[in-house]
Amino acid sequence: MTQDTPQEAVLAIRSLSVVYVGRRSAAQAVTEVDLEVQNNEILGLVGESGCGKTTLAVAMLGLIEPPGKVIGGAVQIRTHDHSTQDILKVKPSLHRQLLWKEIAYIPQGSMSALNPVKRVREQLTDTLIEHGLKKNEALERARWALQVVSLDAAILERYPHELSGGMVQRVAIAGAISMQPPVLVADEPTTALDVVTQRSILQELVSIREKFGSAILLISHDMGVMAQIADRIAVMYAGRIVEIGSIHQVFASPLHPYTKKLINAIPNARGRESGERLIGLGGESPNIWRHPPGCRFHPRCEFAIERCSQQAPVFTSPNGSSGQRVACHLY
Amino acid sequence: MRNPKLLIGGLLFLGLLIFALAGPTIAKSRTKLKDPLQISAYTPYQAVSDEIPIGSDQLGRDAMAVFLYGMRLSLGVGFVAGIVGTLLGVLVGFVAGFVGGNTDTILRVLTDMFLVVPTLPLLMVLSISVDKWDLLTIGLLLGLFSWPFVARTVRAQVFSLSQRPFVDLARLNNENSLEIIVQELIPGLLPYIFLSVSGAAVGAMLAEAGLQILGIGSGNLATLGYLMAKAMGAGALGGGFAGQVLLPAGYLTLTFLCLNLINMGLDEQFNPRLQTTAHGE
Amino acid sequence: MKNEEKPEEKSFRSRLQRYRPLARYLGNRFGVYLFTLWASLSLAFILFRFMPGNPMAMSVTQLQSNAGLIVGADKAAEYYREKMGLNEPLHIQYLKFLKNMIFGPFDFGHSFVKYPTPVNEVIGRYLPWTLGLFTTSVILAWILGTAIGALLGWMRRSRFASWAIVLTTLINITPIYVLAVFLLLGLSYKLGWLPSGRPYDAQMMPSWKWPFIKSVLIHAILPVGTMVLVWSSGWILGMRSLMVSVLGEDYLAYARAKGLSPLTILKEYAFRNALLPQVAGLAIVLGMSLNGAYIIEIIFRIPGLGTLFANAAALRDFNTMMGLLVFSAFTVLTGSLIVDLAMPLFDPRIRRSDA
Amino acid sequence: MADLLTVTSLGQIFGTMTTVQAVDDVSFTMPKEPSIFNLVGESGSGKTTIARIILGLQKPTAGHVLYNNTDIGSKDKQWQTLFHREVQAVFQNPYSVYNPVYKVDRVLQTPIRKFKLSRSQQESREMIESSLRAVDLRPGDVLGKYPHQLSGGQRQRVMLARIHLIQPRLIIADEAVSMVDAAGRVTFLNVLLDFRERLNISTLYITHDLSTAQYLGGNIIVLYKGRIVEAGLTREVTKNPLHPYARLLIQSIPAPDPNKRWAEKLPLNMAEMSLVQSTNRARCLFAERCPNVMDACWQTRPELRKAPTDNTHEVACHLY
Repeated sequence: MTQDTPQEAVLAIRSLSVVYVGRRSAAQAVTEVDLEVQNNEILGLVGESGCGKTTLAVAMLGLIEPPGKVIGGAVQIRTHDHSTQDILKVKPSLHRQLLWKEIAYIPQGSMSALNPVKRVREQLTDTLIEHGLKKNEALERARWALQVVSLDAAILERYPHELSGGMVQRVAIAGAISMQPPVLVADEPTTALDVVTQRSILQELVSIREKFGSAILLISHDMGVMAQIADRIAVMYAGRIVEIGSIHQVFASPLHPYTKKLINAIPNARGRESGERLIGLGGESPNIWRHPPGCRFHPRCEFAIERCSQQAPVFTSPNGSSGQRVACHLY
Repeated sequence: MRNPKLLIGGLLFLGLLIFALAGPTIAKSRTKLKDPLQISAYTPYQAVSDEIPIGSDQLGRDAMAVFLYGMRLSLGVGFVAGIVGTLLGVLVGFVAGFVGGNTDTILRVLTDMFLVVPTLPLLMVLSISVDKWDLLTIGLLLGLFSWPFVARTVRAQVFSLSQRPFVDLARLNNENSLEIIVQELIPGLLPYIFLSVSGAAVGAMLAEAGLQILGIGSGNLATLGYLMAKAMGAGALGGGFAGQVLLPAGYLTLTFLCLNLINMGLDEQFNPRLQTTAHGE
Repeated sequence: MKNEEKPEEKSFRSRLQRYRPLARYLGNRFGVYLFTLWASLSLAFILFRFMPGNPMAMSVTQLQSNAGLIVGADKAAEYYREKMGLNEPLHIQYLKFLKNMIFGPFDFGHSFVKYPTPVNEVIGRYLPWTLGLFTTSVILAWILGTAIGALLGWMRRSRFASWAIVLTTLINITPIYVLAVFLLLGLSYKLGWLPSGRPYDAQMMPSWKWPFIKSVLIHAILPVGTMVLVWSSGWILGMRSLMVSVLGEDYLAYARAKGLSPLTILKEYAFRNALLPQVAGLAIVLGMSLNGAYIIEIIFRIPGLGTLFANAAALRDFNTMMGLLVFSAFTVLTGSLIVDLAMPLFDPRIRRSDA
Repeated sequence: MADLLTVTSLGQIFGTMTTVQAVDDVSFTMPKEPSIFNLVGESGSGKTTIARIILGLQKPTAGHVLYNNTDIGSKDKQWQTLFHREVQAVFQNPYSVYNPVYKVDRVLQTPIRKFKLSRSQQESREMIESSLRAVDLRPGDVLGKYPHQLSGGQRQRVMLARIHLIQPRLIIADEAVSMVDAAGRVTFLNVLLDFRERLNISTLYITHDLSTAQYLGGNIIVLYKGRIVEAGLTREVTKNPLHPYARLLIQSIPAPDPNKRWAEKLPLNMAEMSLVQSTNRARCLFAERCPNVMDACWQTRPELRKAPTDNTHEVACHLY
């Protein structure tokens, strides 16, 4: 499902940087991130916790709040009416309209994402009404959306605490697709769920993509999840994207040493049966308040050369292949 | 002690405490009389003059001297009540939170009961039956009514602390219940225990002054509340000796302010929720 | 599925099942209420029988001296003892007391000072003042405090809000009588804007005519204002910190991501959720508020229950004191019961659950 | 009998008015030889409760646990000390397992003191440092720090250093890596494998993550709603799962290979439980989600018995 013909991106993040302003210094949570998501594509964003992927998700929705601050960049989306809007620049009322209608967010599959004192119906229709639907239209739309994600309409009258984790996540997905937005952003949508429910939710996302041709940005720390449903994958380390490519390319021939380690560190039966040990990542996880100079991965990299500690690498396509790009001095 | 609230509150409170302790000495140095609290040294409710800057009280004493002596008494009532209330409250809260089960249910209903029922009428009934209106008795009496708040916070804290995995880890280290209480739970509770002492003390000082205003109390224990209440009763506000109300009121309010500042500071210092971690994103 | 217990069974019984948590909550709450009420009654009984100084004996003496009896004093004492049932064994006295409480209802006998007026009648005369001022103040303070606290929480990052919080904290820690004195001194004595020191104009006779009502209202501004100021500051601080913690919840971040307007988020997502503990808190604070109201009555010379209690205490009118004690406990307990019973209206998690 | 740990008919019911059966008739044994047992199940399957019971942190409502043929509820003080010395744990949450008021050092010093592991200050200091190095930590990085100054992975490894210090015979690792990053997981699992190979320490590894269990190998026990549904050698069970639930579980592991994607969409009834929970436990609890459900499944509870395929493998299902 890789697209060889270049298309116009529905979502384009351009050189986005976010900092957290502390009392004495600023923490670079996201640094000059460029990402494009195409129509009908699932782009996976993978990285350890603390690498800035959640900050990136919040920033691309234009919802960074103090002490966080966007210090540069743009988030352009192509809307239903084929105009292009920069989420970070539009005025607040338009911004609210763009959210959910053009770019919808799917939170973690936990109870805490839904308001505990409101029925599912209220939580779906209030948003639809504020996006221009009449009351009865909104209710109809909510019913339809629940049906799309295979939920009974009786769920409408339930409170979140009466639902299972998988159902809550389906409700969130139903909400996200109710206005058929071109872009969905799913932030760790299955972390809180058991594997069986995780599978059914991920497959739901795939069928949504098939039904509506939506672009989905899937954020997860789990390489297995990525391998199962992503078309392309972007690897993030310490606030920067270090590698991006189609899922097949990246799994078959990872370029960045960090990506290689991530893939090699996935526990499975294969390595063990032949008596081999997998190798974990040595060193300490990155601290956004004190990034090392040059390539941020160099203190943990076994291939580090002198240049790595002096100069931040830029993106190259070493194989000359379409799509796979890496930010590493080795190439 | 990098917390400014804790520092300012603590220093200011220290100042107030020293002032209160030095009160009698100051009073003696101000007056030519052998006993600065001599009755009928002046006519009752004599207006303000150079000699008596806030007038005289209903017994003809120098009201300033009564104030200078009274600070110590008011703080003393608060201190006794604070200690008594905290001891009781910590005991009840600890047993309820640590033992759990039915003991917890019973103690919780009891605590809630004392928390909800208005205490002032009860205190009034009890205090009129007190023969000897002295610091210890009143402090004890007021302390008996300030434990429910302490018990409630301590119970909640102990309950939440004893559910934490570090208590499980202590059990795996073969520590017994006593060691767990002393080493694992009490250190985390200390700020709350101090919070309770000062909370109960403030409550008791408030209630004592309230009782005086309601006309219950005696000149035996000339606390700030007593001075205020008698002056107010005599029409101090319209009668030109408002200082007899304002000075004690100011001192009490300032004390409460300090204790509150200390409490807020402690909360900020020790509440892990408000702390930032090294890897905070 | 062919088994008998199909999951989505919609029978009456299963629907009833879903409301079991609610029934259990209400039942529990009411049970605790009855128990607390019984405990307060018993406490009052024990207090007045075993208090040091033997209050009942003292009251008999009190009645004797009221009647001005010297000749035949023994007989009079015996008469009163008999009449008050003090000659009977203690457990019979207790049962009779409970009977009087339940079937009287709340029959405390006669006031010693205003003998033979029944205590209930005396209380009835003073009650409207307390009820009027206290209830108004509690409700006003709660509404104002909750609303202002919610706004200050919402604007948590503004400079104005942080100054407002400092000011509120200052008011909150000031004892209610100190504030009352300051307001009295400033607004009444120094500036002469508001009347004080009495519940209504001295020349007037109580009636239901407008001039009198107006006079009462004007005189009520200071005491009510004081109570509202102090009590609302507590609610402001509580509501603000509740709002701040709710604003950090996941469902709030999600509400923003849905593109909801700030007003909807404030009303439907933040305020509604922060309100729950605030409602629950009302039940607890009622008792403390009554304490404050008693003191305010004395300072502003309002003929309410606080004044009656102070007078009764000064004259050792034990029957009246007992009546007042039970009555204030009953009022506050019932008030907090009502608040607690209203909780399920705000919180669906108490209402029902399938867990 | 030469067993290290014997768990017999363990049961745990929670609640008084509405009851939940968290653990239902669970039995298994771990041998004296150093081994790894994986206890696998989704949340609510009772696995954490079993861990707490074995550690003596909770009293079961039915059944008992023998360690070296002695009931772990034994009142003998000396035996209890020995038991705690030999059975240790690593918990799920690397944050709240530390008392925030103390420095990290205390977690390592207390067991030395309580179990009298050293004779001098100097010796205990050396022990602590060598244990930290054994789990790939530099002593200077962690000693003298407060827990909130360390990362989650570091904190979890300090817990392993504690195990290395005590050198017990059995570790109960309850969801020990679920809050650790993917990259840190392997490091952690490798330490467990090292412990078994070099120090002869057995591990009862409790997890919802089958892929980590696969990596550790050894034996596996699959739990569903408090009951054992399948047990056997990890290799055997994951390759050839018999119980429909175990099969579903293994098929749902997201394989980290884009060429091995899930073929068909999961039927909805297999994915989620219905709104109303059944209270009838005299049947197969997986029935409503099972693709192979039969009449018998609704009527009788399947017992755990030897699988027809090979005699190390057990399954509780009416199909066999």
